[in-house]
Amino acid sequence: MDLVISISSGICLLLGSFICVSGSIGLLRFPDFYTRMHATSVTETSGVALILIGLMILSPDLLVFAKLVMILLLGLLIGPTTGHVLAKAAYHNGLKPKLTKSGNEQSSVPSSERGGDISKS
Amino acid sequence: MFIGLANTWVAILLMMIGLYIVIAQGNLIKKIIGLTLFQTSVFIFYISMAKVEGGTAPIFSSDISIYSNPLPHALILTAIVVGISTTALALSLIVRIKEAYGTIEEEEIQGLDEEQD
Amino acid sequence: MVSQLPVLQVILPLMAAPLCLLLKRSTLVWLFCLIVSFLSLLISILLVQQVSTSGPIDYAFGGWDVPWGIGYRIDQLNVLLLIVITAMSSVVLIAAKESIAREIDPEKHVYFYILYLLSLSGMLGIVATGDAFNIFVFLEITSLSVYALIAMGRHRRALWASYQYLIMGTIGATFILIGIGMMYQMTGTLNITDLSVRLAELPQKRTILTAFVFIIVGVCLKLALFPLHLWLPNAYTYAPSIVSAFLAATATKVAIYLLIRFTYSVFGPSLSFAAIPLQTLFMALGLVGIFVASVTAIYQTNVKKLFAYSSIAHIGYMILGFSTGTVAGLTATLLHVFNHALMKSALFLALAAVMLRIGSVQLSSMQGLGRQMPWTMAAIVLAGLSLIGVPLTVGFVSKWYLLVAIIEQGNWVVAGLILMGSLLAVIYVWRIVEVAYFKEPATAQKGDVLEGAAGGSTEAPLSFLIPIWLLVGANIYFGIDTRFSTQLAQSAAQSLFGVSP
Amino acid sequence: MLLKDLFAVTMLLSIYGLLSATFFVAMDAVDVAFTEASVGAGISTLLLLVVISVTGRRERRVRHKPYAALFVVILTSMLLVFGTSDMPYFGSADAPIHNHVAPRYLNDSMQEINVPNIVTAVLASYRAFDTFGEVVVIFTAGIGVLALMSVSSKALSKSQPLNRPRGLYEQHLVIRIVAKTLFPFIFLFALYVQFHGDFGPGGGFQAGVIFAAAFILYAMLFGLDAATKVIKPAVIELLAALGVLLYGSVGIVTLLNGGNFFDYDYLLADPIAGQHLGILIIELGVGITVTCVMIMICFGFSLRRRAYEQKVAIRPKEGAV
Repeated sequence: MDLVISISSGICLLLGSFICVSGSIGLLRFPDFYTRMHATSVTETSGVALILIGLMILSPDLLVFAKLVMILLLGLLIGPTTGHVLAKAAYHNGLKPKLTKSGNEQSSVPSSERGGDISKS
Repeated sequence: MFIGLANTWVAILLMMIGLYIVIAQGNLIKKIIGLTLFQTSVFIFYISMAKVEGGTAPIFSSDISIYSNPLPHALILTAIVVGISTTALALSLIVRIKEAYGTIEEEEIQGLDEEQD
Repeated sequence: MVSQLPVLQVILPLMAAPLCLLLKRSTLVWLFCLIVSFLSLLISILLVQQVSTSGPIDYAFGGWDVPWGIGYRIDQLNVLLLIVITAMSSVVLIAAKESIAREIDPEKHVYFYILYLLSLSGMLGIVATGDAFNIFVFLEITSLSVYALIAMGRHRRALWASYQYLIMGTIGATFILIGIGMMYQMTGTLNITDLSVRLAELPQKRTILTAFVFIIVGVCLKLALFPLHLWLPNAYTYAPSIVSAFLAATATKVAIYLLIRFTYSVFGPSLSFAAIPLQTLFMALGLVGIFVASVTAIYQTNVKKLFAYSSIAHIGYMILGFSTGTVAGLTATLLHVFNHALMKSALFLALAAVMLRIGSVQLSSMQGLGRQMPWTMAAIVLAGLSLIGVPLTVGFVSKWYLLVAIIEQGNWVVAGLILMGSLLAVIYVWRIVEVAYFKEPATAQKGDVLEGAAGGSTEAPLSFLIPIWLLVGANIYFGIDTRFSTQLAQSAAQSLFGVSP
Repeated sequence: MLLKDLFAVTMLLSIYGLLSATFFVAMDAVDVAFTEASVGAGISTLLLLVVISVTGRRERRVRHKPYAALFVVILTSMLLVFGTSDMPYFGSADAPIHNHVAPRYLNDSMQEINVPNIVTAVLASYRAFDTFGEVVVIFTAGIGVLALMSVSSKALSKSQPLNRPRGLYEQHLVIRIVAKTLFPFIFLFALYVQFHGDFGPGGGFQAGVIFAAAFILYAMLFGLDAATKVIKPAVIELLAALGVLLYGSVGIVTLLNGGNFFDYDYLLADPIAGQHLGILIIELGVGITVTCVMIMICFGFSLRRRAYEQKVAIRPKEGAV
């Protein structure tokens, strides 16, 4: 029985950490703000969720299990919201997504405007 | 000798970075950030002093015998609160300086003062 | 209840501060603060008697005996400082109501009194405690409330002065924290008496020396000793007048107490004076401090800044007494702590009265004030004389003891330099006297500035004259009958050297 | 030096705060990690962001005088390196601090105070006066910020509430819904941390900060006026003072019962129950004060920001020196 537990939790942990690694690689490689933000917020929510599930399988008693469930629910609720708010704030601050490959004419708005005061958002 | 004192080297390094920022930087907010860095390095110095090899957090449970030293933890709780209070007061001073002088750069403030003399 | 006095000394103002927030009106809060301040003065007088009769008092918090819990240890040295702090705060508070009514917005009066009480209880906490980390906590309470008090000054430079003081003060306090951390790491205890025992028997000395240097640098930053004094002139000049009076009389004295306590009680004279040439270093710094500060004081146009620089000079005198390392030298320092507080508070309170009446303390605007405000200017002249060290005043007594201590050590050069320092003091006091009495008042164009109280009397109100002349009277009285102050300083110095008084 | 954008610098500081919190967990200092995360990474970043929104993100002129700084830094680092040469090694069990004062806390605190979390026992009973000093430090900072930041009532009345476009609040619909669902859990978690301080990591400070964080989140999302309607600033000031008085009154009660200050054995007939009661009330006093002071500071900053943005006459008339 514990063989099954250790294997399944191992798989979950490995998968979760792989997703997190891929998210950070995405953060470095993607061209502009929105794609980077997409990479991190998606992987952050799912990666953490998988790691938590892996831990839940390993958890010795009910109290630890309940706490992990709480953290999982919280993570699932907050992850996407932060992604949403970040994108909205960037968009309202006038950061246009880079649509074309060359990305020169629609590149991000001249930096002077982008550096606007936060209080505007 | 070197590995055994690794924790102190790290604390010294952070201390010197913090002190450098406080003295070299002209922007008032960066000075405060340097001060926070300087104080956090002192916390790291205290807490790394308290760690015992193989000891766990000082929360009593029947099966564990070796614990880390609880006294520095209590001292550092006080020091963190002192640090945040100083930061809060310093930031309110910065806001008032921005209103009164219109700038938060050390040079410009000194310039405005000399002008007035 | 008598055995609980050490705790009540600190707890009374500490608990009174939040209580002020509950009484809304500022006159009620002022009266409450006055009562609390005089009560703590009464407690410190009782403590003096208790200590002189039955020797040092020990008090363990929470019933845990000393190295495990926090312990208070009140001996002759603490008591001298407690008396000075509580007396100065009570006298300065008398004039507070009128002075801040003009200098601070009405909404902020209650906050002013709360911060004043907190800085008072912080200073009492530093002086009374026997636990190293507790010194750091109460040092932070005093510093934070003083930063806020200075920043409430009317002029915008008060903010900049307070910011600079905050940066320097926090670096100093963190240096002290590093020093305490190193001492704790080598000995495992935080109590001062326990520390001195365990530090003495430690074989390896390097970490202890570094801890000592860090603490001394941190304390010198708070002390505004010569090279580290840059924050003091602006802080005292642009703060509200009542705050500069209170700070001038007590803030640097607490730092002197810390210096003496750490060198004598924690590290022991053998380590602190032998290992590093502390004596010659402090003697040099003291002398240079006296001359540089006095010379800059002469060129100041703002009278408050002038007296701030003269404070730095007088700290130089105290450090000189300390640097001799003998009982006589230490007695001279402690005596000067007592006398300097009297001198400086009288001067700064008189300046508060001048600020109240003519709204500025610039030398140019004080022309011919001798006739408009006869009592206040007379007080300034008398306190100025005592600053110089004219016989029959307090200044003379402490300079005398300092000279005796220095001559006992045989270096006449330093004694000569001290006398020269006093001559410089004559010059900057004379500048004020000359402006106040011999220049005819330039009231032609500034007629409205002299808005007098009811009935056009331009003299300072009674609530100023009583404390000012109380202090000037004390200046004279303790200049003649020096028994009380010297006996106190003597027993404190001897207790530090282990000589039974 | 490189970053002229203060906003990025604040974010880096917040990440640094979180990293130091994880370091403290690695060093078995769970209480300290909790406080560092909530205070060091949370509140100080928040305050810095509010100040940056007033003073602007760009650092105008990078003045960089390295010589004085280098001199001081090199001097102190040489002194420190010299000082560390005979310090006990990292983690060595025979260091002086592990066998002089600390063993009594580790061995006897269960018999004397019967609180599993020994750090709370040290904090609240052995060295209760330190924590009292600490609560007064927080209270001083709150009053200091109020003294500097409080906008005079007539200036406040002149500054009409920020007429943010109605749409702006509507736009934040998603986060408002999510925040509304989260508020009860944040408060519940804060209370759990407050009263769980004896058994696991937690206590008055962390609980106070979490409690205040919920209110500040509410103020950020639903506007300052809605928040001041929920908790009036005058009430907050009073509660902060009451928190400190509650803490001090425990000491005075022990004084009147005949023990020394903060000697909880005199609180109740049975000493152990007295210790528990004393620690509970003290943590409560700390929690109340920290919550109110954090709210006071944040509201003080944002009220000041609104008055500053609307150029309301808030600066006292320039007095001559």
